[in-house]
Amino acid sequence: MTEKTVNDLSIMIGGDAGQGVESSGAGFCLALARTGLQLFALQDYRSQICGGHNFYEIRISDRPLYSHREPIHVLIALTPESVALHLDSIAPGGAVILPEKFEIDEAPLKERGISVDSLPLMKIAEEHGNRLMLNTAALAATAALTGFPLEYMEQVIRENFGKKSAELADTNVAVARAAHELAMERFGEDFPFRIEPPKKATKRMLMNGNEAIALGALAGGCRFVSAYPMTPGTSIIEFLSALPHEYGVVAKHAEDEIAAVCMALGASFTGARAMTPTSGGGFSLMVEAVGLAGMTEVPLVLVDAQRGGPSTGLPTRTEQSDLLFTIHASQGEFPRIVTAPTTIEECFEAGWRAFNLADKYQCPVIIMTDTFLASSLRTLEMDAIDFGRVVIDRGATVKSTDVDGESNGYLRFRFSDDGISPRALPGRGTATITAASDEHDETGHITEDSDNRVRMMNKRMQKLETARAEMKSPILYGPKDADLTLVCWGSTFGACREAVDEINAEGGSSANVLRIIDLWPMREEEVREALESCKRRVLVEQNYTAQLGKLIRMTTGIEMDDTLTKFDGRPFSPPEIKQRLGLEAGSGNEVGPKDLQRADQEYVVRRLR
Amino acid sequence: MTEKTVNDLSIMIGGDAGQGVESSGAGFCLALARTGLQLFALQDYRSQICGGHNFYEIRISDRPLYSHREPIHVLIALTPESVALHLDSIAPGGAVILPEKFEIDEAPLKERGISVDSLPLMKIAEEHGNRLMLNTAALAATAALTGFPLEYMEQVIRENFGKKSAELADTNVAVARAAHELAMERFGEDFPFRIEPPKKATKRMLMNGNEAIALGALAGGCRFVSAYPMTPGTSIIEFLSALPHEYGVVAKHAEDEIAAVCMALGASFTGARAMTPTSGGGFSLMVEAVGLAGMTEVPLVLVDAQRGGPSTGLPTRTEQSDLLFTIHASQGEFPRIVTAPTTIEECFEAGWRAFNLADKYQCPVIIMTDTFLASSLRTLEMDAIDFGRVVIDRGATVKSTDVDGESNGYLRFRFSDDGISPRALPGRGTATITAASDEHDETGHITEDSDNRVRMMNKRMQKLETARAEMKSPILYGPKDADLTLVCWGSTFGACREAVDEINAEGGSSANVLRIIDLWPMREEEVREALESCKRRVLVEQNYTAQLGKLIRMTTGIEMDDTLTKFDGRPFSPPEIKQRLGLEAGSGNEVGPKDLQRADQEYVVRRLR
Amino acid sequence: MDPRIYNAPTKNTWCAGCGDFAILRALKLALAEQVIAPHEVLVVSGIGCGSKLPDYMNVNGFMTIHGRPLPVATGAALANPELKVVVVNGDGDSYGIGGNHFLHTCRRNPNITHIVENNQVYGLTKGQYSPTSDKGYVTTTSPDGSMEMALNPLAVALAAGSTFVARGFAGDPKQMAQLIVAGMQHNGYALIDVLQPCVTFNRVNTYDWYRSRIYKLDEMDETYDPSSSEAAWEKAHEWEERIPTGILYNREGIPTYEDQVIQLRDNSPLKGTLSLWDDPRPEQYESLKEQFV
Amino acid sequence: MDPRIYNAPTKNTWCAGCGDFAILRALKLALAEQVIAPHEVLVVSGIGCGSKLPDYMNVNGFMTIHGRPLPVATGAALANPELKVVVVNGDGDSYGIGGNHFLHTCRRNPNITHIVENNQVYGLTKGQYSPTSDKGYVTTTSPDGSMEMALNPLAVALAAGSTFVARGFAGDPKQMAQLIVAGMQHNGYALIDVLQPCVTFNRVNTYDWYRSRIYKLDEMDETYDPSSSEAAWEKAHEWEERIPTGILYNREGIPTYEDQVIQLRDNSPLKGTLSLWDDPRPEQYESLKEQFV
Ligand SMILES: Cc1ncc(C[n+]2csc(CCOP(=O)(O)OP(=O)(O)O)c2C)c(N)n1
Ligand SMILES: Cc1ncc(C[n+]2csc(CCOP(=O)(O)OP(=O)(O)O)c2C)c(N)n1
Ligand code: SF4
Ligand code: SF4
Ligand SMILES: [Mg+2]
Ligand SMILES: [Mg+2]
Repeated sequence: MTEKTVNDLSIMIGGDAGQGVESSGAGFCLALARTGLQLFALQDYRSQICGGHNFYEIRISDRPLYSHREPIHVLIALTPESVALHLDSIAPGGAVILPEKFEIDEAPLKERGISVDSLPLMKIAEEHGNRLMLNTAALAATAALTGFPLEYMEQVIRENFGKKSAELADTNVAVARAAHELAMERFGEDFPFRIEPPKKATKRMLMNGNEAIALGALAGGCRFVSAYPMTPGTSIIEFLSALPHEYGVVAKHAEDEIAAVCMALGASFTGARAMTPTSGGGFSLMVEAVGLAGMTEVPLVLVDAQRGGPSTGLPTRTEQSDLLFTIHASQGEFPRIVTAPTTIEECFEAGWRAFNLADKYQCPVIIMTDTFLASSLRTLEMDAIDFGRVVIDRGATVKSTDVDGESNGYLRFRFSDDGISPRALPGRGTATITAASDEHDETGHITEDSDNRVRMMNKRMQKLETARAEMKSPILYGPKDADLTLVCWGSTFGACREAVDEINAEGGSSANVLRIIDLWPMREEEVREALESCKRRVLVEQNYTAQLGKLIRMTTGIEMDDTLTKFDGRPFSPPEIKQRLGLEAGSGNEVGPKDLQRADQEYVVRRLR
Repeated sequence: MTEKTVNDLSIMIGGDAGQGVESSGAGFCLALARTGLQLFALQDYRSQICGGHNFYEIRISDRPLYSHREPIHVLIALTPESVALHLDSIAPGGAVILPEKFEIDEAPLKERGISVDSLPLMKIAEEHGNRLMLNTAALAATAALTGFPLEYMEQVIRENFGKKSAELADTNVAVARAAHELAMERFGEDFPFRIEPPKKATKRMLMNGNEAIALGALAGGCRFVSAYPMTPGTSIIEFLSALPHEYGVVAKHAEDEIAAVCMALGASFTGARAMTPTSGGGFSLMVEAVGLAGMTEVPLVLVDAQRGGPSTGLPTRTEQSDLLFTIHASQGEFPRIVTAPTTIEECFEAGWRAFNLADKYQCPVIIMTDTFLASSLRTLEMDAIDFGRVVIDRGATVKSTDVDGESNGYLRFRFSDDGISPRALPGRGTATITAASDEHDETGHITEDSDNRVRMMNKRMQKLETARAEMKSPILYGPKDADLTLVCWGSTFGACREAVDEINAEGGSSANVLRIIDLWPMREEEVREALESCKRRVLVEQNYTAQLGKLIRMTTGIEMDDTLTKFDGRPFSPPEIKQRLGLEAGSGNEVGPKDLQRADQEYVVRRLR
Repeated sequence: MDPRIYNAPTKNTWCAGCGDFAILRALKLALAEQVIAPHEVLVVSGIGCGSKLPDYMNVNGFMTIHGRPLPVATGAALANPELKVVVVNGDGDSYGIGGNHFLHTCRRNPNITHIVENNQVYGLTKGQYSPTSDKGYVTTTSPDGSMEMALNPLAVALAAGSTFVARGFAGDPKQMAQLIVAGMQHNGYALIDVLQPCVTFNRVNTYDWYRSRIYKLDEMDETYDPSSSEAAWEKAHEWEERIPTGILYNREGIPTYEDQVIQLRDNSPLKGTLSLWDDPRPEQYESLKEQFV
Repeated sequence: MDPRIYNAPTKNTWCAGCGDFAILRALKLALAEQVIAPHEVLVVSGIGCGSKLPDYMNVNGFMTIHGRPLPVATGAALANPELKVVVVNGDGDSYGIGGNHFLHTCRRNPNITHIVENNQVYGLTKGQYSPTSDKGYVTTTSPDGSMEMALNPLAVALAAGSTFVARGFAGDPKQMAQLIVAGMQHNGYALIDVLQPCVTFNRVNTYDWYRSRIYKLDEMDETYDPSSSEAAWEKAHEWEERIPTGILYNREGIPTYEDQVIQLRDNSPLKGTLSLWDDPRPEQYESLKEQFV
């Protein structure tokens, strides 16, 4: 094989939980990104601390990436199991690196032109350092295989380990060098998939969705965050807890999710911008308090980082199965806003925008993400996180003692045409503020009067109509008129986008993607119009019941033509979407059939039920 | 006025909480029902123990009644406030009875031909007994006014008070007699609205929806009930707690709703038929455990007796605003069944049927009612509660030690075409049973395997399709082809039914009612067909957002022509429905305008959004 | 200060004779004595008869949901430590459905004064037994008598690390006012459990029942040392015959939760948020991006 | 009985050295010693590393949701009192999110043996502090050290009325097995809090840390009287230097919750339900209709 592919490959490191797959993978990412390469990296692990297969997948390119993708070109298999599990995902011409001689059946790999090389990496790790440095050795060997200069790796190793001890850094570097040298000898420059640092190293960030939300929230003025740990929501409070004290963010790990949401609500009642991140199970426990925020018109920002359900389900895996739940959660009827960013950039925006929406409409705002978006890393341009763009709009929050002189007491819940009542904060002026979860009058005091009830319901619900005007319109990606429109929300956009790009590039048929970011209240008329002009509408959702499809039908009456769902906790990839649409590419990036369509998985293209 | 109306009137007794309005009203009901009269009785109270206006409304007829209805013909006003509040609801020719001289403006009443009589009832109560017996005196006076023989009342008084002391019974009877005598003198037989006991006293029961559910559950084999008190769900556990011990029902008042649902779940896991009744706020707290039942396929019966929301809302009032919440509650996707009886008879059936459904489909079953259905009393024929009709079907529950010999261990979650796996009970044979809220394999042990995940999801979700086949079809009441179809669920059926009967009786236009009892999974095709053949579809719902309408649109794509909603916590009445449809009757039962359409209530007939 | 400043124009709906009236009065007296203006205090309650108290007062009031006033109050206290935060709720609200928050608030020690209207019954839902109902108490949900040992809130508070534990009686608003003042002056979480007769549903634990048993700790034994946890533990277990009122336990010098939060030292989340309002200062975050490079 | 009868074919995923292994072993030993067949016991857990225990055993097992095994177990015990019901869960599960059920189960006294895998940390979510973390403990959610007083589960159990309170150590499965046997033989709720080193996330409270502090109550003081609540209260507060293991408190003779439920005397909800299966006997309900007439 003489033709080389440069900067268009995926590397996977697989092993047992506890073998440091994730941390070394992240380190390798950093080394790659610093050269100016673009990355998309995904971790996959089980809900257990030790034992069990884990992997880390890094896709590398010169151009921006929006998804992971099969096939992989290099598999670093720290365990024999890793080979067995990912056998079918390896590209022809790819390589498997083993850290010692494993008892595996190499024939099927060889058949597909995949090289299998066992290098004495464990021996090198032990000789120059210790067993724990196996992953360093393996990645150095990978660098050698793909032609990636070792110096970038060394720099990251020194940074990461240098914090602990210079000696530790030195031994790791020694391990890396030895492995690199050995691998250079073995592989030379034969391997067809190469990594070449760009001429000019553009500075970029490596960030995941949770970090982007946390940064957005911080810049948006979030100064109180309360949570109870729950994967994949936890890292938001962890990030905010770790901030330098000067930022003044009070982070409270509470006794349970009910306390977490109530603390945020109490903090927000006093005027602080407060948030509570969680996942679906925690959100279930927050449901009653979401209604309290709705009724007492307290701004409240929640994050539901969805994971595989139902119940504990697949705790470390991805799914988009809480949509209809969050939109309808809690007894009775009250306005709420549900928004689902589809990219890491949008996560940042959602982070600050949610607080503006919460303050303007004095209601709960729920940011929905999922494991895939929350924890996958991508290279971002430095200005993708633009603090200068952040707007702080506290809506009708009354700043000072404006209401102190109000005769008859301050009317916290004053009737108004747009449903919004000026909100004074307790303790900031001499007016006293009363709020009650019972139906109340304009002063906030409890009443069961029928006329007041009707007016108060109308007032509160009117906010939803007022808010609708500033909700985001559905966004079409790709050519305006296309044979096929993929309809999606949240993290599946990345894979849809790449699939559509490829379909269009390949000619034949044309495709575009319609994504809806603001799901509730929805710009229903626009969604209807956008969908009505589509030739073939295919819903792509990471769930079983096609919830966005139901929501669209409920609000617009429109039914999709086809539905692609996936609910095994593994994210959609672009080739999978194309394959299931019957639009496989004829390109060199072909994959084994089993990876995309397992006979017993019944990934039928279903009519929407 | 010489023309008399016999056995077609409504009596209201209004006063302060603490004046015994409810208990005396219920006693009067019993006296009336025993004569063979048919009744519909409604209580209205605030969320406070003392103070605040309360009323009790009794509608009396020779024929079966399905709703309360304005106008009222006799108002017993124990407080001046009672007059002010119900002024507009009194029929021309009706009467107001005051227990002493109140400072009220009688002119507007007199204008409409309403007599206002203050009798020295408080004096009589004090002379012959004490102040607390005022309501006895007032009801005895009402009996005199309407010609209802005192003997029936006396009998009930003796029964009710005789339990405590014979003396108490005697004094009450003395008070009643004195009041009756005085009133006979004052009124004679002039009053146009009369109560005449039928010739033959048919034996009937006076029962509310909660009692019917409790009886149904008991007969259906419910032997475990756990709850945390919450109006209007509480009386279900109270009824079951009060049963004689022989019935063997273990009732547990838990520390909160989370414990309540988990206890029921634990009991059901062992094989007991278990239920947990609550209202929306309590259901909010149960959401996470509902998902647990869904995932572990534990049969679980819940009752959501809805009340005015959101949050604490209008705790003692009626609403139907939890429908989309209960259908979508909890993270992730799993089968559940939601059924909403529309009559007290159907409450009884739902009580036992829910357990069969839960056992057959091994999933949560939610019975939805509301304050109005849960607590309004109606006369029922003795065979309306027919224990002989009750069927006990435990589905695929494995009775004995059938699975003991299974090789490879017992497969609790065996894959099957209909999604149902034979369910053995822990401790009943030698097989051990494992269940986990995490995704699991057929044995119940945790696995994250992708193929297994897909098959397990398919298996579980298939149960919804299997169950759909035995869900109730939508029911049409009234003529098959009609100009107008009212579409409803739950307790609003009563008022719709009477409204339709009257519209049809009055000629002009024709109407019928389509009600849906089994809401999830729904017989979607049948609903679609039924609705497609309707001329004009008008949704009638006791909520703001027209939730059944949304659900129907989501599942069938059909949009309603018009929507009548009501969300002030007060139940729909037949005249109100007719009036809002623009189909007021020309009959003698006219009512003041303010009662039905208050200018500021904006009861617009809205397009469904 | 004139306690009438705290009067609200709303109509009170408690039953005549209800112990809650005295608690309302005591709270007003205590605030007046400390010269706290209505807007400086936040009274957070849950759901129940007693939890309606904020509706009857002119203060910042938040009537939340059943069982949750403590975490709501904690959020408020952490976000604006200048507010004087008082929680008032029933025994069911506090020790039943709210039990977990009670447990963790004790060990968390936020600067909150917690007054429990302990009528040993569920009032608003019409008389079911509560966690503090005496064993054997007969109600609609306990027709054979309640079968659980009554929860001893004072003992649990002590075990969970509460730094101030007191008991009041609704028949003695003056003493109660003193306890509330002491609780509010205490640096940290202060529990004041108040014996509150429910004249409508609790026909066992009446004013007379309590009166014949209670005694004031400080009057009975002038040497009683409220800083001793052993003494408090012992006193917390007196019930059937003799019931102590007053301050059972008061340990000063333990830092509150707020005291320990470095971010609160010269700032508060509220202030941070309010200043951002006019001055978002985006540049302060710029350096954070470097950790992702 | 051979404890291997409880072995399951599943693959264990705990970290090598995790204290949970010893707890699993101790439970098997305790069941074997009591000659309880796998189908006679029900092990209920929540969510957490330790809560996976039922997955690794051949018994009836129910892995529920985070914090809720106690009420699930209570329902099972009330519905089928013949089952031997054991709850096994982590400290976060039991005392954090599950704190309210813990409090009320203590005073409820159902016949449940409750083993807490107390590693003073949240293991499965990767190392946040737990309610029992020592004050000052540094984790990702407590970078400045945890600021709450650690929850003392034994003291809280005593205050809440638990009738059996013990502490085990994962370094001593034999003693633990004895404690579990004693707990299961005890008539009522039995709490066995087990010091369980988490070798991955808790680098403070290690095997050595515990070993250098623990002592066995019964060995140290043969006259120790576990029926004395005062003694137990005192011992429950030993921590920093010396940590007692063994049975701190054991009070027999107090009726369990089940003992008091008249409906359970010669029946159980389960039996009732099972008999109805074949024989619904509608006529037994007929007389109930009369109360509505
Ligand atoms: C989640 C939830 N569950 C149940 C209720 C119903 N509820 C209202 S007040 C109350 C108990 C009241 O008892 P307590 O807290 O002792 O207050 P009291 O009325 O005795 O003052 C209950 C169970 C509710 N409002 N919310
Ligand atoms: C409602 C809910 N909130 C949060 C979680 C996430 N979660 C899983 S285990 C766990 C804590 C584990 O700690 P512990 O109970 O001490 O068990 P350990 O892992 O230490 O054995 C948490 C917070 C969850 N599963 N459900
Ligand atoms: S029911 Fe009891 S607690 Fe409630 S207001 Fe009346 S007396 Fe007070
Ligand atoms: S993380 Fe800790 S508790 Fe969990 S298995 Fe590993 S050592 Fe055990
Ligand atoms: Mg109470
Ligand atoms: Mg733990």
